[in-house]
Amino acid sequence: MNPRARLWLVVLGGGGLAALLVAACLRLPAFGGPWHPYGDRAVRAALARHIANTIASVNFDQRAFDTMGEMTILFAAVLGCVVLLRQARDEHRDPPEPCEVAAPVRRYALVVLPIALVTGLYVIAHGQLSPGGGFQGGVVAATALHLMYLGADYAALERIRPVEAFEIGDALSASAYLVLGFAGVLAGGAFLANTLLPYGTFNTLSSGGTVPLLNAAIGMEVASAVVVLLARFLDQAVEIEEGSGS
Amino acid sequence: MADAVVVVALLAVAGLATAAVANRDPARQALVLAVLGTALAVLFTVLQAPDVGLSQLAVGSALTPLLIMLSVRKVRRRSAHGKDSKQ
Amino acid sequence: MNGWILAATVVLAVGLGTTLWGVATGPLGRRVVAQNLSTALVCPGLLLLSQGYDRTSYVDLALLLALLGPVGTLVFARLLADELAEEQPRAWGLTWAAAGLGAVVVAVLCAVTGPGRSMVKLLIVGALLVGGNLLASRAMSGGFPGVSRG
Amino acid sequence: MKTRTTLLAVGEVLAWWAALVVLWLMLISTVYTLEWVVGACAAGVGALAARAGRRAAVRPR
Repeated sequence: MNPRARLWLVVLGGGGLAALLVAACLRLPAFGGPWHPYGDRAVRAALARHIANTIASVNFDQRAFDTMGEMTILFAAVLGCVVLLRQARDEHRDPPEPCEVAAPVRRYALVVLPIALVTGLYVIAHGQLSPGGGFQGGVVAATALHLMYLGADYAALERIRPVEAFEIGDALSASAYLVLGFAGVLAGGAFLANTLLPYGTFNTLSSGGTVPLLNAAIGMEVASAVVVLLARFLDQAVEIEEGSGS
Repeated sequence: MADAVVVVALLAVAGLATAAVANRDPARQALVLAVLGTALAVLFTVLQAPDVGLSQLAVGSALTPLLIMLSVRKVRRRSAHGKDSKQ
Repeated sequence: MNGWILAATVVLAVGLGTTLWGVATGPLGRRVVAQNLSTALVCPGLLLLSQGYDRTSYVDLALLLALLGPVGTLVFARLLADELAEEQPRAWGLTWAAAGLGAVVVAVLCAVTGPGRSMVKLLIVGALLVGGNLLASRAMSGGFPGVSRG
Repeated sequence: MKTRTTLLAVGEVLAWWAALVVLWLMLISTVYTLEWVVGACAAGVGALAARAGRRAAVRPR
């Protein structure tokens, strides 16, 4: 296909998409109106199960099956990265030289690492009470560990981060989500139905039945998956060299 | 008048997204992308979606830049390596 | 619309506007400085928004930005250390001005909140924000003297 | 000498743990028993990570 025909194809496709989007926008309800059919029902369902944050109720109760799909996508994506970014036969590992970091940067990283880790765990634990949840907190906790790479060097990060343990943790927490789903079936309900545990007192950590447990499973899964993903990227960027060694 | 902050956030997102596309160097694109992440978090907050805003902050402020910059470093090292072996 | 949201609108418009201009044009050093300033200017805006909407749980957004924003700048300072070593970007005037804005906003919100645990939370956010930004500024002008490889 | 290092290590972890429990109490909105338990566990993880990080950053020469 010559460039001219390609341009025409793009113009045609883009123009059609734009026309459809404009037509769809014209039929949308007005911005900020008082009519929220889905929102009203979701809030009612969340309050019936003593969950303060409706978003957590949608993610881990009303649409828990969708969340399982998203978790599977993340799991598969990380698995694909691990396979793609492995050390090939014509590559060798060349451990990086220890590097020099200014003292204030190193001190900052060492102080902020535990603070960020605890904040990530706080965001995971309060998923059904305030904005946040497993995904957000898991990413924060995983990012916190990589302050070791920024504030010291790659060898220091490797010393506090056993990748194998995080790979196992990733698989374990993904299966924990499935086990919790099947527990609903065994208890006589449906897959991932939130009928297993008492709903507890509204606005406490134990409220919402299985929601806090599913939330914790997702938090652990995301944190492990991000650590494994970044480990492969760091390996490729810092350690693995082309050529089969000299 | 109450929507002024929404307009500000939308304009910032539109401007930053355009700047991210207009830049050609991946390192500079990553810088614009990091700022775009915070602008998107503000937009989600003023649209009363703090959960999505938190996701955007968590991913966009440190994780995405780190992934992009590590890929840039790998590509640069590979091309430098290729030059060395040719000489 | 109350005064808090108006203040947040002004802070966010000025902050996002200047950082958009700074991060999209000019040499690499200036862009990294602008990326660092975006954290320092947007975080006070988020705090003001949480006060304006009267939702204390929105402070978590500012907390996360204050924690992770400087980490993002450290990523660039570390992985672009070679390029930045030639430029030695310094913008201490701007950095201290942004830090001052953060401190003023946190102080005002603390005065409104009154003593209690939520005030301490605001102070933690403020300390992380100001400390992180000053440190990130320091890091990008020679914080990584020997990281040519690794 | 051995006991001294052990004591120092335990002291470091305990100091971090106490500081992180206080941080947790400042982040949350209402305090009750389960919150104390979860906060203490999270602070424990953070304190161990803090010590591991500081040890890893000191370069073995």
